[in-house]
Amino acid sequence: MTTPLPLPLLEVRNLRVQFPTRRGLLTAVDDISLSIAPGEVLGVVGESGAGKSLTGAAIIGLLEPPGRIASGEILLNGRRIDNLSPEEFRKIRGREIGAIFQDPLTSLNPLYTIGRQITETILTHLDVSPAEAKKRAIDLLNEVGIPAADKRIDHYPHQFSGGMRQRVVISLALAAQPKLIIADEPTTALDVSIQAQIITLLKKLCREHGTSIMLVTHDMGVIAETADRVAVMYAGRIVEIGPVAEVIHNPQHPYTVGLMGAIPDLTKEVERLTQIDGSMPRLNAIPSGCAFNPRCTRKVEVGSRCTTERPGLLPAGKTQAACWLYANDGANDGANNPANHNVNAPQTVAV
Amino acid sequence: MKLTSLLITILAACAAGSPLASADAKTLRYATQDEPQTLDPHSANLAVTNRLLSNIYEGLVFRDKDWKIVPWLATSWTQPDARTWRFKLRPNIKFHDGSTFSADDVVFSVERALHQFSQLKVSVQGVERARKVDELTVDLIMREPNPVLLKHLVFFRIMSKSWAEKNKATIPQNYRDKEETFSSRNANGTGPFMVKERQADVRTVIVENKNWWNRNSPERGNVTQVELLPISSRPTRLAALISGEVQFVNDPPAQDIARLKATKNVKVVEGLEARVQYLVFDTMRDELLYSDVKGKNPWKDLRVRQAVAHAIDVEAIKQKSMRGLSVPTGTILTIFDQGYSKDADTRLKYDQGRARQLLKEAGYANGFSVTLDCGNNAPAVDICPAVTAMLNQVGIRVTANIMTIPNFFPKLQRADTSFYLLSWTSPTSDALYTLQSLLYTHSSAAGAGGAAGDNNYGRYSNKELDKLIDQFKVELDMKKRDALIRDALLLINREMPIVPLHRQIIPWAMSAKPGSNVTAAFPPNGTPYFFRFNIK
Amino acid sequence: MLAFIIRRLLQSILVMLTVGFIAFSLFNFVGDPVSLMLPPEATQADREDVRKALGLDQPFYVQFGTFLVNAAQGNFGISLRLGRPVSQLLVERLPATLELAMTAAVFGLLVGIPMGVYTALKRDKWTSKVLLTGSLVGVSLPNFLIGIFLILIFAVWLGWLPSFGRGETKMIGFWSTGFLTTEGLKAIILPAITLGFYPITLIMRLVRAEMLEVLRTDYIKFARARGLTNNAVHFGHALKNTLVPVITITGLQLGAIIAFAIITETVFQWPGMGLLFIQAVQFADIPVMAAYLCLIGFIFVVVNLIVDLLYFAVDPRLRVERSGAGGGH
Amino acid sequence: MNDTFKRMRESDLWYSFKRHPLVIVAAAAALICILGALFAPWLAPHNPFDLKTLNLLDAFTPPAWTSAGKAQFFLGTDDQGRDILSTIMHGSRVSLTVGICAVALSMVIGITLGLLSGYLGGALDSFIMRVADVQLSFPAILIALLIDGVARVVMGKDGHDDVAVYVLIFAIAASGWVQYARTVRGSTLVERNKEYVQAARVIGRKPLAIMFSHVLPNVMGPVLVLATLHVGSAIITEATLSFLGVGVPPTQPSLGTLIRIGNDFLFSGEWWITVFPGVMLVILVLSINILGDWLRDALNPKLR
Repeated sequence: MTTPLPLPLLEVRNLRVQFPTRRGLLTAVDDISLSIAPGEVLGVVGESGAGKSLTGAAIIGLLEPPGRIASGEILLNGRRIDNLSPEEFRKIRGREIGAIFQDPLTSLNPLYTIGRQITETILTHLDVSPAEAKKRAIDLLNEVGIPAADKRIDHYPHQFSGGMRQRVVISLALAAQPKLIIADEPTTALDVSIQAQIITLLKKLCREHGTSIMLVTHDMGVIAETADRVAVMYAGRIVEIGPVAEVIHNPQHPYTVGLMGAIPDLTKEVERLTQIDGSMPRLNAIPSGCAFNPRCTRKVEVGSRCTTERPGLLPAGKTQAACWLYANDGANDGANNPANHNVNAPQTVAV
Repeated sequence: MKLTSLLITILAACAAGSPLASADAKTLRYATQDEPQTLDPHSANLAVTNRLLSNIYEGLVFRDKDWKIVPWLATSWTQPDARTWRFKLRPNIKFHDGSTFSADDVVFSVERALHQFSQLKVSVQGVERARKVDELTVDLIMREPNPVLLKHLVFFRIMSKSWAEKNKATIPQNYRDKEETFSSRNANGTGPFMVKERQADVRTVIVENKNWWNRNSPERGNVTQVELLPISSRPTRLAALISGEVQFVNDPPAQDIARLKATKNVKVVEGLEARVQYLVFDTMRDELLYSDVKGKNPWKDLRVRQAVAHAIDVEAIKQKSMRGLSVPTGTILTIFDQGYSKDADTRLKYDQGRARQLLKEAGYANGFSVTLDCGNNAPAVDICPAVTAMLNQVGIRVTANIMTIPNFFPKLQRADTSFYLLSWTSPTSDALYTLQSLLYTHSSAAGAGGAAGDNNYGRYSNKELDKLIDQFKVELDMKKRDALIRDALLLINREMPIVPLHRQIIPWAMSAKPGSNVTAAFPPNGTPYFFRFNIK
Repeated sequence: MLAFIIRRLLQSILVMLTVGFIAFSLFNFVGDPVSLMLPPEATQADREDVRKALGLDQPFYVQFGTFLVNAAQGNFGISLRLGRPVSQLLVERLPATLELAMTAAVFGLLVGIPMGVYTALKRDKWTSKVLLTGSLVGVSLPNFLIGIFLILIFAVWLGWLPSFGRGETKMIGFWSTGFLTTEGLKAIILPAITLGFYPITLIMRLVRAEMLEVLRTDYIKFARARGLTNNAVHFGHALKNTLVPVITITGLQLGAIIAFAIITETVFQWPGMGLLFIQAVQFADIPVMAAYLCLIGFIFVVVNLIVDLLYFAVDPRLRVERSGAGGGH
Repeated sequence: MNDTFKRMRESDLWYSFKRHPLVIVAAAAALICILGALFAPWLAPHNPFDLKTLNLLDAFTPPAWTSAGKAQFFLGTDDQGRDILSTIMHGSRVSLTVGICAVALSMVIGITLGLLSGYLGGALDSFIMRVADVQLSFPAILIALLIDGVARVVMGKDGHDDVAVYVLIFAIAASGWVQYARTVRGSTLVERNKEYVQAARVIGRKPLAIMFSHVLPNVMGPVLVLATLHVGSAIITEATLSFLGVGVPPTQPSLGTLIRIGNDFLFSGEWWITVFPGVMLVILVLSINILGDWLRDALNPKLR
């Protein structure tokens, strides 16, 4: 606590995203809290359906109806944005929070040149002339490594390869110089050989621009390479959050342990990859208590509490994990302790 | 760019094009159910065709407003001997194409009207040939005397010989086989109107003939152009009248008369039309067509024909199908016709029991099936199903076959029918035309000058009736003549080759809107003579 | 691009050959042309003469060839009903039908597209639901009923618009147009609405479906994520992508519109080809039926070609792939 | 597995059905119409086609609830004294028969051709698909008109009247098979290369028959939707043809014929002659269309 606390760029408090369906209300994101510091890269991992993409969509205000934010707050630079009017939120999108989606092949409108799509974004947010916007667009394309950008600017998306297109997408996301980029599986659809290039590019650009990234992926390899911290999601909840190296090499939550065990690590000699039995519960059948408890191999160590009481994030090693294993004597309060909202802030971890 | 110039063109044209008609041009738009079919003056003897052509072609004589025969293209006539009529022609008459009317044209037109393809042989009833005496004198040589020749000549239409020759239209269009000739699409008469535009099925436009010889007639009205628009759909036709798009409808459906009378800016002129609706049996064939009776023809049995007459409730038809606009009748002649006889105007009583009884006696206790052919024109289209139902009720299993006019008439003309419903009006207002056309033994012999049985599609043949007709045809004493006609009518009533139903009243409906207020008199033949129309 | 057009042209020719074959079959297998042309009294010798004169003694392919040559020159023989050359009749009637069909199509687009866009963008609003259900009613209302009711309301009750015919027409060459007179313009309104009713509902539903599809795409999501305004997203991005398939279907619909004109023309006594055709069917006037068939086929082929070219203009993917330029890196 | 999936889907359908009141109303309306039409000879108060029972003096009786109405003619009578309610019931019978038979025939033709086309491929496939393309350019109504016109020429008017209904069914069916063929063909192409087909071939069984039993369940959904909507449009096509006077003969009037007859009395105040058959037609087609529309949405996984 020696240095003054930098204000987190993004702060998510007790976010809950729900879908009304005919079988009742489904909670896809359940009471999660996290924050991202300026310039920081936060990785969010989890299986598909864990709620990570929805978290991203909620932050950028693009939850598809009937999905909606049921409770919680989202703060950007200390200003609450989840309750903004659609028009105000629109002004934030692109300008303060950018986004990159999974598939570069489908992220670009096939009927317009990429130049038009970039300048359009610039002109929407920045008060510049069209000529200036075009110049910026060419600069951006140069910056993301597109050769002969001044010519390519008039090409249509289908004239670019997949990797090139993702570069275009990145340039689009950065076009209005946002402070935060939500990158939702930005490399999943790409060739393995290109994935690394893109990740490197993304990281480099963000460092240069001082942009924070929320990197949503199921690929631990990408996280390991890119993220500063990582949040592991399971069934709509964050089960563990902490510095990336810690989470990877010294995971605390049994789920994270299982997840990491499933990743081949070339640097270590491991006899065999472990695998977690069973699968993530469906949203309408989330068990009470800890959502992971039916699959958890260490449930017996805790006892019935795992099935009755939901664990909050508890300090565990150098990370925080939502697991009763880390409840100290008086840690019963973990579940209801509002204090753990700030325990996951990076600075406290650093303490 | 192109679009703009197009728009400008359109706007300019709109601005320039709207006020067309000069102040005194009076256009009468006239909607009627059926297409006039042809412009050939001698081709088809159909009411719809005659209605149009009477305004374009003229004859030697005509009828005035009071229906009296008056000189027309002929100024006077004499009968030098029993077989000859001599006509003095009106000088300085021009055809529409500018050629001068002369005796040659009359001679030519007589020949043409007598041609085998002509359906208007009856318009020169009894004439054997015509002979030119000088440029303006013509003799009609009679094969037999015709005391009412003038009445026939009223609708004998004269066309230009030179024009016909030039355009290879010297013989009438063969209407039955749907032939198409120059004269079926073009016309060149001497009448008050000439054809300006003819689009079959779409419109026929006739405009006033500025050189018409009779322009100073006190009867002349002010119509300068008539657009004839065939609108087959009854509601559409009526809608057009009510909305003021057309000013004249000559065949408003009976059910709409009441409403039309109550409609503002529309008036109804009720004439008494000399048109009789009647049923005809095929009495020729030995085996009935379109029937389940094999090997014989029930219609040949008088009792069966009488059964039909007994089965028809003509009062119900009057009340429902005709909405009161008909006069039930027991004879084919009307009170307008020379020779009409009250004694013959009797109907067999409506009596289903009697009808069944007669059928039983004739050996058709279980009835038989037959097809009734009808046109789809009003009011036949309403009467046909009604008659069908009534006959079914006494056991004759009639099926109605309602056809469009261009299919219906050729079918009749081929005598390809067992039983049909038709209407008839005598343009001559004389018994001869009617009886001879409808009931005289049919003869297809060409050039015999006979209109014998021209419209006798049931092919009824009765020597006794033929004899009576032959007799009164040449009887010059009108009293004796009427007596002969009466005998013939009574014979027909006894023999019942046809069943007359009623005389229909089909009024004209026309605009009464100021500015397009039409006034016209309703002649007994229901033909609109447009030169007598006024629009104010 | 040239290759593409040539391929399309070849396809079109194939279609026209097929249609021509059907029309030819109509002539030859359905009605014996000889008996159609001669009066019943004709002798056997007459028949043989006509047969020879018509070339009916020739082998099948020669006859077909002759028919095609004649058809290509617009010679379809004489109408059995009206006794006039069919081609002449069609040329007279063609402008009326085309003007009506075009007006209806334009009307359908002008009303259908905005309604489709509206119902897609405001899919949960009650107005959208009303419009959607209303469009079902529109599809369920037979064309002739609509015409009858329109006549009743606008011609008879209100007396605003004519109930039949084309009003006054002007000739521009062989083309008679009703667009140049106020009367003509007024006369086309009711028939065009009647005829446009079905296209409106169809285009509206089509646009809605396509638009919803497009709105689900990633590039729309991405466009939103870039903070573009709703207008830019909806009308700049979504609409243009929506219209690409809409163009095709609308083009194809033009054929349907021309065919449905048969009904509209009957109700409104509109002097077009449809009225001619329906009468031809009633009177078994084979030459008119065959010629109409060929003409509709021809119009379809032309419209298809135009649609393809439009597609080309709208969708850059086609343009470039076909010309072989560009391509991926 | 397949079975449970099916059951779930069915239950989904049922659930969706229950949630749409409009659809329930439409289903009820369609059911009533169909039952009324099916049992018309027993349910209808009169037999309007027994000419022996008609009385012209009953003609133009207005509906029963008006002052001039008669109790035995609930919806009034037409120009020939026929009971409108009865003519409507019999008329819907004709309309529905033509509509359903035409669609059934269409389906048989379309499914067979689609299967053959997809399975055999090659020249046959391209031939069938080209024909389909050409035919698609000719709207149903035009094809039906053409077939009807040809039938008139071939049979003459009198012969034609007897078989008019069959001609009509065939005409409408012939104009509607393309969509079924395309749907089935697509599905067949997918199935063709699956292992069980190859296996069937190896063990000498008829792959076509096996495929058919596999393809059919896959396309049942879309085909059902097509068929439902097609019934609606087939009924309209029939009504239109009859209205134009080239459909069924007036001796067995369909709804279209009734409307055409009534149309003549539109201005004379006897509105019931045309309005009731018209309303009936719209209700029938509308309820079928609502059902078809709902079915399409309900079976479309994208919209759920």
